[in-house]
Amino acid sequence: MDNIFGFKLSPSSTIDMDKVDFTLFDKLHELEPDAWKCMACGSCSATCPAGTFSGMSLRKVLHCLQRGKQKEAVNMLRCCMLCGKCSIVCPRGINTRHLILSICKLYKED
Amino acid sequence: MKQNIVIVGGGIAGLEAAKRLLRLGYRPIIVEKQDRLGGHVAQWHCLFPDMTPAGEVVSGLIRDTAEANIFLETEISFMNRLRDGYNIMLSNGISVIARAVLFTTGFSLFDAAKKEEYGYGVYDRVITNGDLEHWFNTGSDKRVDGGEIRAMGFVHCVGSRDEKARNSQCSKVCCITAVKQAIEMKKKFPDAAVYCFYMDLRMFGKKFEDFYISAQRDYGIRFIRGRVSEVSEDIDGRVVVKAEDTLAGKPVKVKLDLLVLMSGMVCGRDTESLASMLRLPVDTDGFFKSRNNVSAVVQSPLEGIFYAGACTGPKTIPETLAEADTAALEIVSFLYRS
Amino acid sequence: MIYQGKQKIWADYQKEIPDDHWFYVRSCIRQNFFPGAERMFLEICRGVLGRDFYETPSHTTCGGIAYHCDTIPQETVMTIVARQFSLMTEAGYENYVASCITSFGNYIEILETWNEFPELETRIRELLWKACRREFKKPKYVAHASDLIYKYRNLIAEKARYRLVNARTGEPLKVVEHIGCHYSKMFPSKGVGGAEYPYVLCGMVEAWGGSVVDYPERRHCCGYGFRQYHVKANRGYSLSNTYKNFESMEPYHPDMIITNCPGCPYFLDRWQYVIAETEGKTYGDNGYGIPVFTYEEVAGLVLGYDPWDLGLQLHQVAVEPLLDKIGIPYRPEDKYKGVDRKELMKPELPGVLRCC
Amino acid sequence: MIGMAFVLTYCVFALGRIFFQLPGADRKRFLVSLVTPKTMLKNVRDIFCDCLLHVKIWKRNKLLGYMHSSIAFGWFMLIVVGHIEVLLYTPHRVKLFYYPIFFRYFVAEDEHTMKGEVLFFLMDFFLLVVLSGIALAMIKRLRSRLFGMRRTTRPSLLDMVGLYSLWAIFPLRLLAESFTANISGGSFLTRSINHLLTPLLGDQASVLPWWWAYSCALGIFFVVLPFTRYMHIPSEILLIPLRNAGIKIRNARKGLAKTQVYSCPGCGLCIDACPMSVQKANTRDTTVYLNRQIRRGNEKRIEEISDKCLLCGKCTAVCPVGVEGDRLRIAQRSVRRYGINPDYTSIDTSPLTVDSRGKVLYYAGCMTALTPSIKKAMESLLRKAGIDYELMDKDGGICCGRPMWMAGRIDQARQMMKKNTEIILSSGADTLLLTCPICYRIFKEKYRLDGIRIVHHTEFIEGLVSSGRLALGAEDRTFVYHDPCELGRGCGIYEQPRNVLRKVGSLVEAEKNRRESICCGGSVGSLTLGFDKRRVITQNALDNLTVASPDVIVTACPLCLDTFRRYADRKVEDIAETVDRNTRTQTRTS
Repeated sequence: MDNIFGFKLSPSSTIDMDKVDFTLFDKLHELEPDAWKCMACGSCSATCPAGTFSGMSLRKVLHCLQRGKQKEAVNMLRCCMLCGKCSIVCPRGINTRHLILSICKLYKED
Repeated sequence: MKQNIVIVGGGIAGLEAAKRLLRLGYRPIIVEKQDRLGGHVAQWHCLFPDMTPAGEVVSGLIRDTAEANIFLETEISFMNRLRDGYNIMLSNGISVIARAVLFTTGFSLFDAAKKEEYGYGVYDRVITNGDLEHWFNTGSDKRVDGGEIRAMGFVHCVGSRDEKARNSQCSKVCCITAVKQAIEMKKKFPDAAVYCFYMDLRMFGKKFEDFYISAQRDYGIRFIRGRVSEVSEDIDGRVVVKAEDTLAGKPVKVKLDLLVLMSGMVCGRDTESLASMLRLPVDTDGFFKSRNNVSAVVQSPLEGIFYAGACTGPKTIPETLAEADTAALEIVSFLYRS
Repeated sequence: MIYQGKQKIWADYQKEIPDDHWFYVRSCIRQNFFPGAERMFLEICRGVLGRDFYETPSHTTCGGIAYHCDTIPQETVMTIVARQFSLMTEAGYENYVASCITSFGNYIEILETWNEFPELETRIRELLWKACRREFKKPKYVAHASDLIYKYRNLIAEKARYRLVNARTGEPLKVVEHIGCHYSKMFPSKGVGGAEYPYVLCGMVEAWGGSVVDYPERRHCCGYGFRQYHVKANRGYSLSNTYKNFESMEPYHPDMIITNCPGCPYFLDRWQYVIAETEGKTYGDNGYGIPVFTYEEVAGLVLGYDPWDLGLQLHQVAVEPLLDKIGIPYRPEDKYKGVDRKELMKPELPGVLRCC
Repeated sequence: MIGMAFVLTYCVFALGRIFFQLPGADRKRFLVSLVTPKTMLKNVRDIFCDCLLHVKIWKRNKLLGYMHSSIAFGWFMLIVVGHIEVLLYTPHRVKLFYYPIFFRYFVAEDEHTMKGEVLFFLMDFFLLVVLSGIALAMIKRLRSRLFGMRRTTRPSLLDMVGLYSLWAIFPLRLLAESFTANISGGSFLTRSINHLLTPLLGDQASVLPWWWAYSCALGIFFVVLPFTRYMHIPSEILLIPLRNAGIKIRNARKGLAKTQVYSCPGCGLCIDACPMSVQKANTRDTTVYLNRQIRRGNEKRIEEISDKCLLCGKCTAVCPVGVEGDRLRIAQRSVRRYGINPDYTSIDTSPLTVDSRGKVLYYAGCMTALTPSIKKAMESLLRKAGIDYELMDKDGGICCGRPMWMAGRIDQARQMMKKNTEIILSSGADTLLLTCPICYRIFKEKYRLDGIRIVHHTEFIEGLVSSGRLALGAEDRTFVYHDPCELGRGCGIYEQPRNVLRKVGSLVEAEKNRRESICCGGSVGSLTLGFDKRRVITQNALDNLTVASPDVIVTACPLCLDTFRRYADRKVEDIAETVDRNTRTQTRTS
């Protein structure tokens, strides 16, 4: 600890929706209108083969993007194999592969 | 035909039953405590799932029941059971002997002020679903008109599924109402961010799910799974809403220009006093207890006393109307039998 | 904010507070941090208002801190409380007033538990008897000391020499009232005004001329959180919660904070120093902090007691800017003098937070 | 003359560019192939058959074939015979390339003086042939259905100019030659028209304008040629040797891709072939339009068209010039830049490796995980045949990489392939069995698993049946077999499943089958087609399959199965299920 007290402010875990920048997500919504359609059933995550090797979950990726947690989303997507199982199991018929590719196109790793 | 039928409550259930009875050749007496007919529905704006104007439904029913005996601003003062009927004393001094009585006393909207943490009646920009319907109808409410609306939210399950609020039942229609109102608001304020804070979304009815999908896909309504835990007001008078985003497992907060509380359906205020006049049983949720919750919903345990609509629990409008029709037929067959 | 709405809620949460004859129990920690507070309470109740407040040196901790730190089981804390009640019974009192919020919450929780589970009460009576051959009657009324000052607020206002008003502008001071968590969050009906908008301190502030600031995080814990502070590894979390409070109240520029709990004034006061040193941020004007008071200290100030007699020199955040605002005279050179003008020695001044 | 000069320099220049755009290895390969006698022969034969005679179109549609070959071959012969004439009569002029074209104008001799009745006859004959082709082309433009085409390409403005000038060339030549027939000779056609016209229009005065008109039409045609679909005429001549050299598309816009794009004659055969065309809105996303947009450089449309495609490969199968619509699109997708680039290097393959020495390693694949009936039936068959096998992806494995490849993310696909290769090679298996054609195709085409037999279950089952390891019973049902795109057009497996099904029941065929099979609509090839937009495609494919009223639709792809099952009005199953149901458990004698 770099101060005389031996402790300091801990970061807040609260998601502050007012600070979430939706510019990119709005663009994503233009590219793939299904971006807002997820009802968080988790089918995609349950069937995801990449999920076995990593924390990949499309449900969480979408959720993170909607909450401004791009870094987490990007890290998860780095494991996606684009196999398309999620698009088969999605009860809402979301075009998941296009959604994923569109995210990969719009968002950046860093 | 000297067989009087008294309908207690002139909301849509009472009117629908009266309409059916009139068509079957009876002339029922409608007792309504307010100075107008139509109950709650008369104050709503549009009805899901097809955005039917509520006024049309009510005025149609009023037109169809013009032949009935209607007492407005009248309450039941006293009621007792006779050998083959009921003696009813009305607050206007008239006394009626009825062979059959139909309770269509409906529900009350939960008093949102009871959920103190949401600040209804305390914060300038917190309203209820009822207030919003009123605003849709009249266009005037200073809490809504007070300023630019950049972000707004809906809190589902206010006073419903809430043992602390003494209502453990699901009020059934609020989910779809919130989605409906969210879409209407998004249409009025296309640039506003609209949030729905929900615990579960219970889209059980015809086309309800389509509504929900459309709200997400076409209107970009932001659904956050988590019950709002507290609401405060910031220095600009905007409301600060805190909830847990249970899908993220993290607290979430957002500042809103308008917060709509989805007050649930709770038992009518008069249920207990009416029930006590005839020692009718009241269910654990405070609504009238039907003879059987599956096969005899419109019957009470007492011969000649019938129920229809939301007096036995939260109902949608089509369910209420269907029950009213059933009750009318049950009454007629009861009169034939005896 | 619709004031009438709040009044409606306050009206729903009024509790009966007997006017006189109280058995008084102290807080474990307050005398160390704010030594003038409890003395002032007895001074006002007994000396100024002539009420009967009894206190016995045999009373102990209520066990609340240990209980909330998960270091003793419920039976133990209940037996300790039973012994306290037996002291009250022996002294012939029925009204029990606690100086500490956690104690107050503890007593209420235990009495409510006994109501729900009478067999537990029987067992505790047995345990108490086995341990020290004592018996007790449950108090008729349990109050927190701030309930009594709230009850006497108008009497105090009548005798007040100063009001919570900016002497220069005539504007009421902007006061943040911070209620201890254990006051009414567990049992809203046991606190004046309930849990959402407790009225106990609001009532005092209003009666003494100030105006209350309703900032968004007003319900938030001061940051003490028992284990959060006591375990050093968690201390950053304790600090973060205090920080959250200050960040939320900052836009309102409050003149002072009034509290009714032993922990709150301590943490709201001392953590301002830590925040200033670690984050470089201060919340008052010109590098000062926002002065934090106990309600007894505020009562003492408006009644015209000398600030240094109230022990205000032991506050980390300097109180002088507030004294100047109200127009209370004080001798700067006497700040660090104790009873009988005994020199207390001047503390080292912090680097960021301005203290004099 | 100007036109011809322009076109020739343009072609030489373009040829050079394309040639130098090829990667070094490919360039070498191309040159070697040009001088290899075998490919040289093949090149000449292909150019003659495809460019002049249009054999492929003949096979599809006789009328269309005649139309194309009459124009192309007829014109070619006009040029050849014209040159012979020049060689015979004015050999000193042979170096002037325009001389033969306007031979009749320059040389004022007739058939008698030149004793070349035969040649004159040939010239008139081929002109007639060309004219008949042109007439058919005109009819086709008006009523394409007569030629078996439901839809035809909508031409661009320059295409129209090219088209009309091409149409004009030959009637004008006819007229021009007719006018001079009495001077410079002619045969049955030109002479008789000359007799007809002379009384009407006088003589010498009107000769020159017609020759001018003819030469103008010719000039215009050649000048606009590089900018119209007629560029396919010279391009195809280049495309054929390139293809025969075995060169593949390596760059989205250069080299082979460019040659293919320019070789597209815009005939529109791919429009009717495309499964997406059941929806009118999609017809403009077919390969012919992709080629046009690539030529125009319209990036937005290129992306849209490339991403929408199901990659079923049918346009490639029907294309008369050999444009590979599917590969061309993958190439377009591959140039896309992404902000997020998946990386699988951290996946540890050792827990996924099963010791399968001497056994069959069965890789069910991602899709089969969602159609457990296939996996169950296949395992049952393996047990019944007494084959030792191991499951490679029992608890989920690494994707084969084909879906990623189809999305154009080649590097990512290669990473997955590397991981799977590690797993397979270190398992020690001698056979890799696949029940998914998507996996099968990439394993077959791109993986390097030397010494391991890669086999799709249709082939494998056929092998088991013909070797007697599986004893089949039969049932009283009619089957129709759906050729999955990746298995049929992708890997050329058509007959193996049919051979097996014939043993199990009676087999009927879909209206369009084998190479012409229609995609089920579920393909992972399309990136942008949403779930709701695919339904009509599936329905259309089902309609095609059920023309002969089969009881059961049999397929050999988990994705086709899943897609068809959703909307089919009858039983849909995988061939493994069909066979398993009709296979007796073999009691093994030890």
